[in-house]
Amino acid sequence: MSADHLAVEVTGLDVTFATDGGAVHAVRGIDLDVREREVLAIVGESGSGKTVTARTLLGLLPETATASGAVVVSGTDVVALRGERLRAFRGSGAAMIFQEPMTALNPVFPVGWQIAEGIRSHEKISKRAARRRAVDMLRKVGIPDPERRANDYPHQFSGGQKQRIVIAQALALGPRVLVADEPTTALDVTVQAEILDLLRQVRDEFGTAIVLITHNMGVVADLADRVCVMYRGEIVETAPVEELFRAPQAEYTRALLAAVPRLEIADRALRGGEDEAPVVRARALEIVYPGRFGAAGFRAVSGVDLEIRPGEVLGLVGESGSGKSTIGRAIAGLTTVTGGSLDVLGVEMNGVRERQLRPHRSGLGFVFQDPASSFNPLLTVGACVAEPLIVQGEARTVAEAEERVVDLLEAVRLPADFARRYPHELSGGQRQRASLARALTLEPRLVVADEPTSALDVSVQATVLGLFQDLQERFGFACLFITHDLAVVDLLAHRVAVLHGGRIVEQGATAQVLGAPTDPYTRRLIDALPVPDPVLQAERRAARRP
Amino acid sequence: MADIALAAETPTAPPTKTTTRGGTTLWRYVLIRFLLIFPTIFILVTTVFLMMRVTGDPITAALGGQLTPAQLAERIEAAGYNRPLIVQYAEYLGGIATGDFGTTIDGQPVTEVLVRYGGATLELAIYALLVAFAVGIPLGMLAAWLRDTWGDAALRVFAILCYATPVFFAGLLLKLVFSVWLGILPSSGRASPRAELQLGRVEGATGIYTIDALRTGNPALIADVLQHAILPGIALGLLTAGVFLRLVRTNVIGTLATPYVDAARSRGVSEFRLVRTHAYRPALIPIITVIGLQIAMLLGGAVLTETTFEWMGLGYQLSEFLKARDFVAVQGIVALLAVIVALTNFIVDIIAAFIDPRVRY
Amino acid sequence: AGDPGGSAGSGNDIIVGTTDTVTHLDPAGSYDNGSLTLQTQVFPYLVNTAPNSTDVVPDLAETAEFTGPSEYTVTLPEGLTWANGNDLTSSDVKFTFDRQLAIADPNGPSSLLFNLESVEAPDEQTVVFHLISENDQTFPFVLTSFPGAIVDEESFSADAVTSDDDIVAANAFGGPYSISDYTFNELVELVPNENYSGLVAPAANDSVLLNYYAESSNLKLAVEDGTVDVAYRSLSPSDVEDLSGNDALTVHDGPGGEIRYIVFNFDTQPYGAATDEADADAALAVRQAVASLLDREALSSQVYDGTYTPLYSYVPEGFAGATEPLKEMYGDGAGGPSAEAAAEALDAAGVETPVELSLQYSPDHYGPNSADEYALIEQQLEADGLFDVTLAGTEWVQYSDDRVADVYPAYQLGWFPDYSDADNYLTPFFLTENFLVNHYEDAEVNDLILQQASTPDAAEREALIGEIQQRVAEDLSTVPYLQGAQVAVAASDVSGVVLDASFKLRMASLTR
Amino acid sequence: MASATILDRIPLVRTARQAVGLQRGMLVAGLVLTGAFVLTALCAPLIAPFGYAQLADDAGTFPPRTAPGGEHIWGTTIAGYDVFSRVVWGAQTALVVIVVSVMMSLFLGVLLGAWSGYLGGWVDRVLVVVCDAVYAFPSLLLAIVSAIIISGGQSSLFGGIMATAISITVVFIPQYFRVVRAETVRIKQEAYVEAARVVGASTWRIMMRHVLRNATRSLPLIFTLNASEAILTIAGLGFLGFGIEPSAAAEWGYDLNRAVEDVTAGRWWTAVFPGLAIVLVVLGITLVGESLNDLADPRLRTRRRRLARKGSPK
Ligand SMILES: Nc1ncnc2c1ncn2[C@@H]1O[C@H](COP(=O)(O)OP(=O)(O)OP(=O)(O)O)[C@@H](O)[C@H]1O
Ligand SMILES: Nc1ncnc2c1ncn2[C@@H]1O[C@H](COP(=O)(O)OP(=O)(O)OP(=O)(O)O)[C@@H](O)[C@H]1O
Ligand SMILES: [Mg+2]
Ligand SMILES: [Mg+2]
Repeated sequence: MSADHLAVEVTGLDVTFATDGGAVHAVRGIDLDVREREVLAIVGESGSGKTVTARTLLGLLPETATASGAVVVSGTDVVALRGERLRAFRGSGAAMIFQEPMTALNPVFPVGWQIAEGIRSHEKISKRAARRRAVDMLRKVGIPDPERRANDYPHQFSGGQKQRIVIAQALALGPRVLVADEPTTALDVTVQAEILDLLRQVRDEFGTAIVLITHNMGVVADLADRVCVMYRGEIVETAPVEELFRAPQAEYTRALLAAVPRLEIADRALRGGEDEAPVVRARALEIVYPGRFGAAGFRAVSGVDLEIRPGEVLGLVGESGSGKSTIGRAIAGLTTVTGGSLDVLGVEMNGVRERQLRPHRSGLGFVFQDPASSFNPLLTVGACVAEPLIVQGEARTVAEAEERVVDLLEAVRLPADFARRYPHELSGGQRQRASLARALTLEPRLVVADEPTSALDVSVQATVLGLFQDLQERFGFACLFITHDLAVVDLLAHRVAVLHGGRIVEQGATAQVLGAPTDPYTRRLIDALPVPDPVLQAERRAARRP
Repeated sequence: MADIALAAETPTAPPTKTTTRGGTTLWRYVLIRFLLIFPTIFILVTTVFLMMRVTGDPITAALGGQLTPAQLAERIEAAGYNRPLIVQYAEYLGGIATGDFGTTIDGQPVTEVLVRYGGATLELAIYALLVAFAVGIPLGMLAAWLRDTWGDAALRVFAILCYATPVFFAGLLLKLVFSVWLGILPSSGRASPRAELQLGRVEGATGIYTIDALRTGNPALIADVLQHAILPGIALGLLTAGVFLRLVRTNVIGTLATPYVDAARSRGVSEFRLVRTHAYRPALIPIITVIGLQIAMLLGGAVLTETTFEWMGLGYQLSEFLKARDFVAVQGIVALLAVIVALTNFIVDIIAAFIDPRVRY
Repeated sequence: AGDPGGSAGSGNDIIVGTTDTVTHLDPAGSYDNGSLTLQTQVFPYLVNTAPNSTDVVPDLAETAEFTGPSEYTVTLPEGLTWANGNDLTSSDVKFTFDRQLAIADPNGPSSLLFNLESVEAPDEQTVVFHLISENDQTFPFVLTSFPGAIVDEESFSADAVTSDDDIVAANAFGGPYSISDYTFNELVELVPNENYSGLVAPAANDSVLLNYYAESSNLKLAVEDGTVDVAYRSLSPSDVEDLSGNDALTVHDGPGGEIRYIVFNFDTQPYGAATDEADADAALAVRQAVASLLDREALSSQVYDGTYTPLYSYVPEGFAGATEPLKEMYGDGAGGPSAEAAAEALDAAGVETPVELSLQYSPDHYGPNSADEYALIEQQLEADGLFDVTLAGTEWVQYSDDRVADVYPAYQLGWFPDYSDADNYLTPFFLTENFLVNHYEDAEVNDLILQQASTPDAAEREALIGEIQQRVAEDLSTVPYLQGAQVAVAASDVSGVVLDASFKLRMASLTR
Repeated sequence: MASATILDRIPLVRTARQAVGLQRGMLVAGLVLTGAFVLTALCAPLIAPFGYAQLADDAGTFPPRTAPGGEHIWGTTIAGYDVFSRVVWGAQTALVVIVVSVMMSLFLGVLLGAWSGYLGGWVDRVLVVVCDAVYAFPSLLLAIVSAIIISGGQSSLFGGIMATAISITVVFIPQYFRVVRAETVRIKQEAYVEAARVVGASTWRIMMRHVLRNATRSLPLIFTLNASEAILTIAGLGFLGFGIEPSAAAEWGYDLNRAVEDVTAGRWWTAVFPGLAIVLVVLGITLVGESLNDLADPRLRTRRRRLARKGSPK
């Protein structure tokens, strides 16, 4: 293959960061190439060097980094590039799309201006012409009414639209290579599907080579032509996408693929116990957040009917902002119920007072999304786990509760001496396990878990989910499991409720809801979910297209 | 002021969820923000009123010992200070609402004092702000640009020195150098005696000498007025300049670290432009907010500056009234300051709202 | 500052800078030097002390003399007018004094007219003052001072203090100058009043600009850089010292009437009449000890750089009848301090040492040097272990309140004369009814004071004054220690600066 | 490792260890200046050759207005005080005022702030408006007015210092209030506080164990910034003549006030030394405060450092 068909050619790239704690060797002598019109996906666990590699392609490394090797992008060696020539290269040689579209746009300038600015940094054209090009670009990425919207500020667009604008910004300069660092991680699945389509379209229409960084194997399966697996700064495997999924060579790749949850639609409906009183029963539940200064409040949840029986895991899914957390928090008494009825462990939550609630707290556990922030940084893990005991009067001091704490830590498979560590001295997965231990301290009958694994890597997520499943079976608590990942629900839940715009659109046994959805929204949600299998995903995509 | 700096040094949070709720528009925000002025003024005025009265009635405070008890009683009676405090308070509030701030011990209406000396203070504050802007903002950007180099360190120490040097000490040193040693600038006053006489005779004088002098069109007069403004303007301005420098620096550095600056960089926008445009404008928002609070500091500094340079403004009068224990006058001036501070903060918030498209209530 | 618009008077315009302040332009509403300085320039006085003399001579008047033991008659020349054209006649004079007595403003000088019973204006040119006590030798002096400024009956209110703006608007001036521009306590422009005729020669300059400063250091810089031509009252001692080395400037000295003294409250001082251990002898011994311990030379040179001089009497040097009784009676007998003398006095009265003395001063009323002055006094009193002084400063407003309420056992005061006669240093202080309210009373002293005031014969009166000083020095109602000087600093090309015992700077004679 | 962790948990030590390069240089410079100030204040009786109000020694009365050199290394003032001694004693006054005022406002402000922020509601809103209003007010004026009211014009040592300290307290309370309240409101929404609420911890327990300790982490910083402001305020009060009298204690602002006429007469030493003392102390304390601020804010911490933290996920 001749070099001019290669959009990117990386040989022996090595990146080291100088820090007080010694050198951090982030990327260790990797080789990589991307052809024109090709989507190369780079996958790997967090910290494996994906972002560093991507940034090297644009010469965006901080001053403390030293890069060696050759990085030829669009015929230019980037590593040696400095100053004005580097600036001229950025944008026209290669462009970048960032993970969080909302932070990648300057909040105080109109989007049209921001696109035009890039154009004017590279070409000597009039403001007006640049703006015309910007508007064109906005139209191409599917922003409706672009003439008018070009004058709007970033915050006036939805998340998906913002990502489109960011893509338009990158494309406006006609780069031969587009580097996309987790371009859809911050987006809902349905929006993600749209963006992936847009990227595919870009590749086809403009012939751009795309370097796609992601940890979502579904996305890989959907878009990539070839895949490059990174592990601790090295590339362990590069293969065309079908091949990789069919026959992963490297051990790490195999482990990674195995950890990816898949939608298999197993029937795990809970048998028996129909006659037992439900631990949670919501009737026409309504939650309104008060508005400021007499402005109308915001109705986050309306008319929700819901039941969780003892020992049952109810998966609550829905897009961002649909009200999932709100319901979970209401059950835990953290958000005030403003209408309807919500009965939790026999306590009516509508109009309940904290004092009445307190004695019933021991029946309830809560697992938070972000394990890092749910621990008081000043207390040891042991003290945190023991806190429920002390609060409920079952122990007076942390020392007194020690035995129980050790038991609990063992239950979540953490060594006993972790009790004396501080939260920041644990890894993310370990912290989430400690958080589970804390939720289980009082052997609650009900656990509310709000996206407990979304902050974790897939492989870590797999371990935590496995553990969760074990514990649930062992302790038999009922659970409201909130997630946006349908595959995770599929793995755990007995029943599923789908939330959309604060209302439950569909509810039923997991297999039934995921296997044969009746509601169009549920169907859309399932369709939009890319499956981590390129062949299957290609079929689904074909089917989705009208 | 420490806290001002802090508040503004808190990162400009990247715009998170921005929902335009319930049709809340900018105008609604303006209205709500406007209504908020009143409680602020009310509280300040009340605080001052109570503080001034805990010690007793203003007449005794000012004239006790100079008048016989009978004369005192008579004057207290005449001024109505023997009535219940709550009645006096209500009357005072009513007065303020109608623009009546009371009368000084020697019978001048406070409003007259305010009108007479307000212009001078305003003029000084404007000069100081000009100096602060001219010095603080470019140097702040420069420091951000030079971040973590010796140049940056030097600029930061300069900023702290500006803030650490009491206005009166700075004033003293400036006078020493420019008036005593070099003899090139006047040491006190707002104009030389003759010029002041001429300015007083300008038709419809505003009391703001620069304007009055410009209206006469007499270059010698304008030069005289400007010369007198230089040292006080610098002394007071540097104080604020230090704060601005720090603020601009931290905020520009803060915004330089945001992904959107990186994103712009990835599009090939030049480094200079990154600082000048992308980082500066968002950084300006917290700075503008702080300017509102700076007004308070500026007015406090004005008391010292005006005393040091005999700048016959409100700050100077205020310290005189304080020395004479003329609490009615103090109360009046302070109430006016409260109004000014509240109004500036209002205006500043509104400006910030216009600059920052995200600020909406 | 070489700007055409502003620098010191060009041609024959004189700029005078001062740190004084005016309280009221109206003579009925002010009793302070700042106001007097301005009033002297713009209002006429019937009589005045002639430049460089302490003799009272007719000013506006043609003649002025006692026409009976309690009758003082003044005749005015014909055809006098105010600057605004109104006629200036005897009825204006009668109006002036009647209104002073009627208004009796607490901040006004009407108390000086205590001996005036009534004023009569038999014809346009004649005024007869009827006095209460006979042969009042001080009355002519009173006419030269605060209440003596004659005002225009058509422009002033008969029963209230007239506002400055009204006076200026009415152009109701009759002195050597009238005011053409008036910004209260900031800037006043004086232009010669063509209708004036009197003791002072017509203005030698074209105009005088009075510029008010708050800080003496600023005034000092202004006179130094030529912004003002004359700095009059009050430069700080160190400023004066510094300026005296400047060739472009001339420092003018004149006799100073200002004195500083410590007042003892006879009731509350140690062993005072109202204390638990009341003992008149011991109390006197304490006062004597203080008088012996004060090192006036040190105070003068250390704190005031010699601009204040040691004072050993009640009547300061330069006034007819002044003696120095305290010099020999206390201390080392030659004006210096003496710890032995003090110890002896205390010992003799059986007073235990150290004596605890609480001493008060005002940090703001007599200039910033007061703090230093009293720090030094504290040190002098404590140096030999005879006293244990508790020093405290209290701001003037509070101070003037507390002092008459027996709050302070011993405290600082200063005095500036109302007119240049020795009586002004005795009557206010040592009569049984005095303004000190320090419970000092001595019938003999009281009588002697009344007697001297009505003794027409100069030599006889001086002897009486000497005796009073001696008597009070024995009782030590107060301990005087410093006497001030009058200082004006002027550009060397300015002439006509006259500082005399009238304590008035006559601006009409200033010229370049 | 364990000792490093414990050390790392002490605020100043941790930050000093974190700092690198110029930032460390500025922090160290600040600490040195501040340390020198505190030492001078504490050891004033040992350092100062004379008392603050001493005008004479065995050799006789001090000559006033002498230039630096000889017995009086920094010269003497108009009144004959030894400039060096007064500057040294002035450190003591400044320190006392700072400690008293900052402690009082810290105590009151933190309590009010945490209480108001955590409980919210009506009282909170009123307190916020009141504090904002007071905060927006020129602090020097507030201090003057309070000083007048508190001292009633008297100037005893205790009265003078207390009046100054209390008036500064009045000015500072809103600052602590604001900061602590803001932190409390933020922390109230942190997951770990919710975690405590979920297990049924009482309000008191949450406040004490979870909120207050975390909310006060930025206090050392405000403390330093306020300390420097306190110095400037005392100096301002002293300069305007509302402060402490010379015979009661040495105070830099007052000395500067008295030095005004010296400066115009070319006697620089009476003004320059106390003035520099103010500037250096404020500079030192502010340097410490700013460095703390920078180090607490990952965006401001020197870049090298920022990467280093990410770089070792071991
Ligand atoms: N500026 C930096 N300074 C020091 N170390 C860095 C820096 N940036 C990245 N690293 C280190 O380099 C390694 C690779 O980081 P990189 O950001 O490329 O990971 P990643 O694969 O993108 O992970 P993620 O999936 O979490 O985004 C990590 O160990 C990281 O800590
Ligand atoms: N405290 C609040 N005040 C006002 N509105 C709120 C508040 N908290 C959440 N909301 C709004 O209520 C809606 C539901 O929020 P919720 O947090 O329940 O969403 P979610 O389904 O958990 O979303 P995500 O997947 O992003 O966590 C959103 O539109 C959100 O903006
Ligand atoms: Mg990454
Ligand atoms: Mg949520």
